[in-house]
Formats: sequence, C-alpha cells, structure tokens
Amino acid sequence: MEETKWEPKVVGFLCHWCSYAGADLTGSARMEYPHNIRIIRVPCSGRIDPMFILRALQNGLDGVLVSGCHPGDCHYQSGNFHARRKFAVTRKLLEYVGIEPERVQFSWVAASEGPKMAQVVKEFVEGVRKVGPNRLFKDEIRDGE
Amino acid sequence: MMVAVEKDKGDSLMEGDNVYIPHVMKIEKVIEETQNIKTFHFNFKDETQKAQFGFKSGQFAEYSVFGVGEATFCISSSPTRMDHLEFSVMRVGKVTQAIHELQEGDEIGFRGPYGNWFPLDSIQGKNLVFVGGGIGLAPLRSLIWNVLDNRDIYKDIVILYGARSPADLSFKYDLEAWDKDDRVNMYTTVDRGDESWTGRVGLIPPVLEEIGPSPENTVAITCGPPIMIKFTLQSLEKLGFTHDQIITTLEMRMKCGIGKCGRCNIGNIYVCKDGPVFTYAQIRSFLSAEF
Amino acid sequence: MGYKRIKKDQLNAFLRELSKDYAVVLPSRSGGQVVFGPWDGENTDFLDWYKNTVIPPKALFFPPVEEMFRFRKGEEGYEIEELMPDKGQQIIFGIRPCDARALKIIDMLFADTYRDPYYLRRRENSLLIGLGCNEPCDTCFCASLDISPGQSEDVDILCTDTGEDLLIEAISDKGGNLLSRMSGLSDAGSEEESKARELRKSAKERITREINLSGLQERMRSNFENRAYWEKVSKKCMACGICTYVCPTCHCFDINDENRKKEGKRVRNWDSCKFPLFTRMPMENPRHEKWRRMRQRYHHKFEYYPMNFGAIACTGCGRCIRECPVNVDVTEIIGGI
Amino acid sequence: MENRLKEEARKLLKEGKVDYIVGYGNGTVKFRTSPLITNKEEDIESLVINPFIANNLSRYPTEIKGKLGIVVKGCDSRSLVSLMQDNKVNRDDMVILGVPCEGVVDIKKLGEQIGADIDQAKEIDKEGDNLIVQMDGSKKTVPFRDVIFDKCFGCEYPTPLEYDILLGSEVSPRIEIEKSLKKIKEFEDTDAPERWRYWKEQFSKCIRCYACRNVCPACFCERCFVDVNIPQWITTYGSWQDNLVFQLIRTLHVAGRCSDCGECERSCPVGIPLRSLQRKMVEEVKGLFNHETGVDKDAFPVFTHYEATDPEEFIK
Repeated sequence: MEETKWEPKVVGFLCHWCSYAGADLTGSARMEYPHNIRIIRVPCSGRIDPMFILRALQNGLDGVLVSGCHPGDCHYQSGNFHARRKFAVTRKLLEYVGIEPERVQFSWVAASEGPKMAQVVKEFVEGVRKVGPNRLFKDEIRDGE
Repeated sequence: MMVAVEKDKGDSLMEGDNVYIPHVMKIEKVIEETQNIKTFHFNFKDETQKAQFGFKSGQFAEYSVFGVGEATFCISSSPTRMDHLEFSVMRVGKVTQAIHELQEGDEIGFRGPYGNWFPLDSIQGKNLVFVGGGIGLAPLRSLIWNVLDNRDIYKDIVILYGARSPADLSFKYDLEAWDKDDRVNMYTTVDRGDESWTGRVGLIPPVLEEIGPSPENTVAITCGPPIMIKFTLQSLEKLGFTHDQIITTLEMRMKCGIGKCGRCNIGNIYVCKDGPVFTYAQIRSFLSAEF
Repeated sequence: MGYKRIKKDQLNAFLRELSKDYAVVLPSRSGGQVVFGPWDGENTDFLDWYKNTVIPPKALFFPPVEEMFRFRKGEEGYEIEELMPDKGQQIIFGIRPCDARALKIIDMLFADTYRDPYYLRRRENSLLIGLGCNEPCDTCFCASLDISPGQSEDVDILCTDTGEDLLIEAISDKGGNLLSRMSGLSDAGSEEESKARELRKSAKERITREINLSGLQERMRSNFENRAYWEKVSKKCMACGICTYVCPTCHCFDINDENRKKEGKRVRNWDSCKFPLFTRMPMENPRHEKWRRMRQRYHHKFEYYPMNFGAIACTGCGRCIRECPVNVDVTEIIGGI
Repeated sequence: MENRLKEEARKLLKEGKVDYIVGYGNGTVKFRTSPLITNKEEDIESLVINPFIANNLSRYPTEIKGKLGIVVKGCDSRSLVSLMQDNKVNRDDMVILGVPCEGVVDIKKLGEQIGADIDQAKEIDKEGDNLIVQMDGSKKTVPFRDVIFDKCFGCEYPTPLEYDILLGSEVSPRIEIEKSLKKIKEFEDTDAPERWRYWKEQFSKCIRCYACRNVCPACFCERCFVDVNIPQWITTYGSWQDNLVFQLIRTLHVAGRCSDCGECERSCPVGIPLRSLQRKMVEEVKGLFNHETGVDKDAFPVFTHYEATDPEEFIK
C-alpha cells in the first residue's frame, strides 16, 4: 500500500551563481522536472558541509543533490575545486558505511544549462526511486518498522 | 548580628511527584526591558495547581521551552502578589534565545520552586540596603516588593540600582514606583549617560559609598554581575558592614536544580540546593579564591 | 540462615527458576564487549571468563540516556506523558562487591532531599546477587576502601565460586526470602564454608594496589590551592570522559530536549566534569582549564562527597586506571597529595 | 635506544634547549606505558622505549606551551608534520627525538595469544622476532608479529620522517599492507545494508566519552562541532544515529590529517573499530589526491589545496 504511494523527497543544495540560476532558467523556460526536489540556495558549492548531507539523510530525506558551477567558473575562483575534493572523499566514506551511492549526487550545472538541470534532477530522482525510501536512520524499535 | 540563611529541604514537593516533570504554564504578558532582557508574566493553567503553589523570595525555578531545553532563573515577582508569576531573562544562549521568541499565549514548562530564600524573618526590624546591578535586580525586586507589602515591620530602606547605560536599565516601572514612594530612598545610577539622561552617572560601588548607609542594625542585600558584586562587597566592608550583614546570591550553571546533576557544585555546596542565597560570611567559608 | 550451595552446572536451572519471576541480567558478551545483558536462558559460561564489565552496573539504574517524559502539542496546549521504567522486577546476577557498594554510595545522592524517581524505581525493583572475586585484577584497590573483594554487605545474595560449587549466602531479608523459595539448593557443609573463607582471604591478599587515605580530608584541603601540583598531574590527561563514564559512582548528568515538529522528549544523559562545557556559562567558565576540572573531580569524590554523605565516592574498582588512554592513576594522584 | 634517549633528553634539559621532555614512562598498569612530561632532570631516568609505547604524543605540542623535546614513532612523526602543515605547531619549538619502530604490542592481542589475562604475566621481553612472556611457573613464546597492532602492518614509514635526533638505526617497513587492509577489503565486499547494520550496531555502544576525539592529534579545533549548540548539529546525548554522524564527520575532518596511528580505536572504551573508518580514508585520500599524511613537510594540507586535474568522474 504505502510503497505505491511513496514518492522520493530529495533536497538540492544549489549554488547561487550557476546551478540555482540554471534551475531558474528551467522554470522560466517551462521545462518540466520532478517536483520531488526542494531547493536550498547556497552561495557556493564550497559552502556545503558534509554535515548538511548527513543531517538531511538523518532527518529522513531520500536523497541529496549538490550542484555548483563547472570547474573554472566559480564566482569565488576556487570554491567548487575545494568542494570537489571534499565530495570525492565524502561519497567514498558514505558508501563505505553502507549509504547507497544513489542517494547523494553531485553535479556541475551552469546558469545557461536549464535543460541539463532538468535532466540531472530527473535522473537523480529516478535513481533515488530505485533504491527506495530512506530508512537508514530509522530506529526499528521506536518506529515499529 | 547574624542573619540565618536556610537550606532547601525539598518540602515544596508533594509525596509521589516526579520532580523532573514540569507544570505547563501560560505566558500572559511579555515586557521588553532592554534590548536583550525581557520579563514574562506567566500563570498556571490549572487553578488547583495555582492554589497549591507557594514560593519565597530568592527561590528559583527551571523554565523550559519544549523542544529546546531548560534553563534556570529566579522567580522575580513577589510571593505577596500571587495573581501571576514573573521571571526575567537575558538573551545569551540557545534556551534564552528561544524564551525571547515566546509571545503572549505561548506555553512554557516550569518546575520549582527550588533553592533557599532571603531570610525574611531575620531581617525584620532592620534597615535594609538593596544594591542591584543590571538583571541582578530580578531576585531583589521579589524581595523588595515583599518587604514593601509589609512595610511596617522593617526600618529604613535604601535601594541602589545601576546599569551600564540608561537603555540598559531594567524594570523601569519599578524604579519609577519606588522613586515616588516616600517609604524608600531610591537611587538610580548609570555607568555612562546619554543626551537625555539627567540622573546620576557613576559606578555602583562609589555611589554606594557616597550614599553611605550606616551598618548599624542594617542588612545589605546585593545581586548583580560578578565584577560589580566584587567591588560592592569591598565598598560595604569599607562602610563597616560585617560579612554576616551582607547577603548575596551565587550563580553557577545548573541543570537539574535539585542537587543531583553536579554542575553547580563548588566545594561541598550545591548552589541549587544549598543556595542560591548566601551570606558573605558563608561564601567566604566554602569558597576560596578559585574553584 | 546458613550457607546454601549449588553445583555450578546446576546454575542454569537456578537461573531458569529465577527467570519465572524476574528478568535476569548477567555478564554477557555483546559486540565484543563484556556487559550486563539479559540472560539468554542457556549460557552460564561467564563463570569461566567474567572479571568485570567496562561500563559499570550503575548504567542499569542510571542509564547513559534516559527518556524522562514525552511532550506533545495538542489542541489544549502541551501534554506531558511521564516515561517511567516499568515495574517489572529484575535480578542483577554477578555484580561485584565494589560495584554493589557503588550503588549504595550513589543511593545517598539520588534519595537526598528530592528523590530521583527513575533511579530509585529501578533500585526498588532490583535484587542484587553478587559474585565475590577470587582473582582481583592488577588495577583493583578496593581493599583500601574497606571493601573485601570476596565479600559484600551491599547485595541481597552473595555467591562464592568454590570451583565445583557456588556457595550462596543470603545477605538481606529480601535475599533470604528469595532463597527460601528456591528449589535445588542444598545446605553447605563446613568444608565448603571454610573453603569460601579461604578464597576470600586469598583474594583480599592478592590486592596489591593501594590508595593512601590517611588524613585525606586534611591533605586534600591543604592541597586545594596547590596549582603547581594539579597542573603537573593533569598534564598528560586528554580531558576525555572515560574515567567519569566508567566510574561506578560518577553520577553527573545533563538534561536535553529532542524535538520533532510538535512533539518531543526530554532526556537526561551522562555528562562529565572533565568536559570544558560542563560548567560553561555564556559569559564565563569557572573551570576552563584542564587542571581545575581534574581537581574538581577528585575533590568531589574524596572530599565533598564524604562531607555531604559520609562516604568516599570511590570503590577501588580500578576501571578509570585500566581504561584511561594515558594511564592517569587515581591512586598516584591521591597518594601524591 | 633507551639509554641514548636519556642521554639526549638530559642534555636538552640541561642546556636549556627545551622546557619539557615529552616521552614515555612506565605506566602503573602492567606492561603499559604512559606519557611522561617533565621539566625535571631527575625524571629522565624514568623514560622508557619498549614495544609498548602506544600513545601518540604529538597531541601534546598543541597544548603545552614552551619548547618541547618530543619522542615520536614513525606514525607520530607524521601527525606532527601534519600539524606543522596546518600551522598548529612550530617546528622551531620542538626537538624531535625519533624512535625507529618495529611495531607496538596490542595488549588485547597479546592476551588472546597467551590465552590468559595479561595481568597474570610477570615479565615480557622481546628477543629477536619473539616476545617471551613469563607467567606464574611457565614461559610462553609468542611471535612478535602476531601481537602487534593491525595498523603496524600497514606502516610504510616505521622510521620517523621528521626528526632532529634519530635514536636508533632505521627500520625497514613491513611489506604487509595487504594484511593491514584485509579487514577493510573484506568489509567492503559485504553488501551495503550489511555494512550499515554493522555500524549501527557499533555506534549503539558509543557512550560519547569523546576519547577518540581527544586523543587524536588531528582533532585540533578550538571548539568541536558537537560542542556548538547554535545551531546544534548533533545532540549531546548518544543515539546511534547521532553517534554515527558525529564519527563520520570527525572522520572527514581528519581525513588527510590522519596518520593511521590508531589511537582512536585503542582508546575507545567500548571497542568500536574506529580505525576501519580512518584507514579507509587514508587509502582514499592517497588514491584520489596522491596525498599521504605528514610525508612531505612542504605539501599543503590536502583540503586547503586542489588540482585542476582532480578526479571528478562521479560528478554529473
């Protein structure tokens, strides 16, 4: 019953200068992308602390998308380069402890790439749908699952 | 001359009660005292609970914003005025921030009263000198109103209150009332004035020395930030007050309020259970220069 | 009532009989750790390997995290639902004399002035069956604190492992009542009794570590302001909370709220005076430095607690010495004062 | 080695070249050593170097003011170099006394090997490749390699990389990296839900004593993120969820700074295999960015730096 009704709920941390503008463009160009995503605008992908990702998952979101400017396009010169290093190890660690890699996705989307944004979100949500609802942090005893 | 300060014997609690479960209370009024101090008038939701409740000036309670946490403040209203209860909070951290966001009609958790109280009996028939700084007036005003509501059994009353600037003066309505009341000698001072300030300018200790209350048959009760207390005690000593003629309150971080959680332990004293009201003589006996 | 005995291979049946009326908790292995856990209804092999647990049995009465009550915002405002431990009776089998004493010691605090309902409820609903130590550890110094590793007045029933048998002795009335109802026990002969006496004596003699407590109050008081001493002994301390969390008498806690939308829980959890945040207030922290916190801990145990309750808050179980990553040794520190 | 150390330490104190000597002394628990921090010449005689010197002393220079003469093993020296890269310690404030290390004895393993509580051993000596354990009335010989910490098998730099005085001759690394990584590889081969269950169970034991953080030289934050309450990222009490998130974030914070000294795991009173996480990160950081903690004094801390060519095949 519940399984058929379930829709993934994911969060997207998008950098203000590129990806957020890209998502904006998707909207203004009336391109469709899944409604499953809630977007949080951040100044730069470098702002994303792995803590944000873990806390989102801990709070029951099914997936986390982090998106910033293409390498070389960072408004702050190197924010996304630093982010790239951080994400590279973060995803390895999350995978190591058993968090499905489909739940956490990184992408570079420029302000002009409206269609790409729609595509990224669509693929991401589909990936999350495949791995199912996030029960990782649920306490079986407490939630009776 | 001795003023006796008692210990909390836990008799505010009824048999079988779970001491950690708070009453749910309703905020009736919020007063913005200064930019970071607010006073809250609050009341029981249940009339029976209200009728059973009693406290003494100087006692404190644990207040909670559900979902944020608990913090400790004194009950700043007077037990002679039980229409509602009051507490005042300076915004400094997580819980106090959440309390500051509360509005009329919101609910808080309240458990208490805890701790000991000002020795009302042994200060009868004496001259009283109240010295308060900043939010330190909160516990004093409970006692001051208590005393004023039984004015005849006390002798001369001096109130000295100070704050950093005119904008930092709390309880302005009380200050005004006491200023008008000929039964008290009221002095207000600020560290730094501003264009509109016509009152006294000066730190509390020198102003106190200038007022120069006589220690003869007098008890001084002081409360305020640690640095003010330190110098006020020196001034009182200069004026000839002995250590057991001075009453003050101690502040330590608390959590349980009932002498268990260990935070407010100094020497063999738990400030929550053995205090917070102490004579200066007592403090000297258990508190060395450091802890 | 005299001593009873039971063959060790009959312990299983004994425990099974107890399990009818009590939840039986005993030393077990879980996740690579020795802990007090629910009995699996089968194994009694702990008699072969059990020395003591890392986490002291205080955790059975004062758990690391305790949910005190639930709150929920309804139409009529907040509703509170008390979360008390259930009234089921439990037996703690295999508690060591030092740890049983520790419970007696913290009873004083939790029952003082304001009674702590959570701790006391569990205490009232529990029966302690102690197991004397025949082979104390290298870190034990209970003998200095007036505790005999093989004996205890602080349990309800005491067992002594004499090799083939468990010698069972009722200590409290509660323990006596229970034993009188039990089947499968036979009376112990004088031979077993003297064997048990011998074991207890030799256990006590094996304890070589000591803590010097003579004139302690005076020594501690006069050393309080000896900053150089406290700085020196705290230098290697890592300021973690191990010593306080593995201590059977440390009892400090914190209270916090957990919140989900309109409902949540108030929980209390162990806290440690070794952490700088313990006494931190927004404007100041009276114990910011590590040496002040270490001093506070030892003074609380060895000076303040005796002043308030007449008992030193240490039982010589040696856990803090054994578990400390840098081997801070309480016997050295108190001895050096 | 021990005599050389005493000689050098005494000289350093006497000549006023250091204010404190930070080394190892005998502990008060059988066969354990304990940090010995002293400014007194008479304490120098108590310094020891033996196969039980487990602590990573490089935690101390960030805490103790003054010039230090500090004893380091290979892994410890790399922690120290990493702290230099982060400007947490000043090279000029230290005289580094390097101990070429053949591995440190894991007391738990030793207990298992001799099939008895280590308390019962009377004396332990290292003879060649064996440990000779004197018991009550018996003697046991245990191969040294069977009782050293797992981390020691993966140690590529047993001889300190940074030192002023090397107290012995260089030790060649054990080429048993495979053995050191065996557990990690096996763990990785289990499926994801299995791995998650494993950590959930492990972190249910955590009592939040913060020993892992406090013994870690790479955990040098003035205020740890768990101690921040506005906003409160992690509750102060221990649900397994919060315990796990705490440790994962800590692991990421020390990634690239961790020298795999294993102190977190050794210190954990409830036996959580923390090194598994840390060692995994060591491998990843090396694989992804070709960075090894504390090997190159002039390298940048790995996360304050980047290369345009950093791997990004995982980014869409």
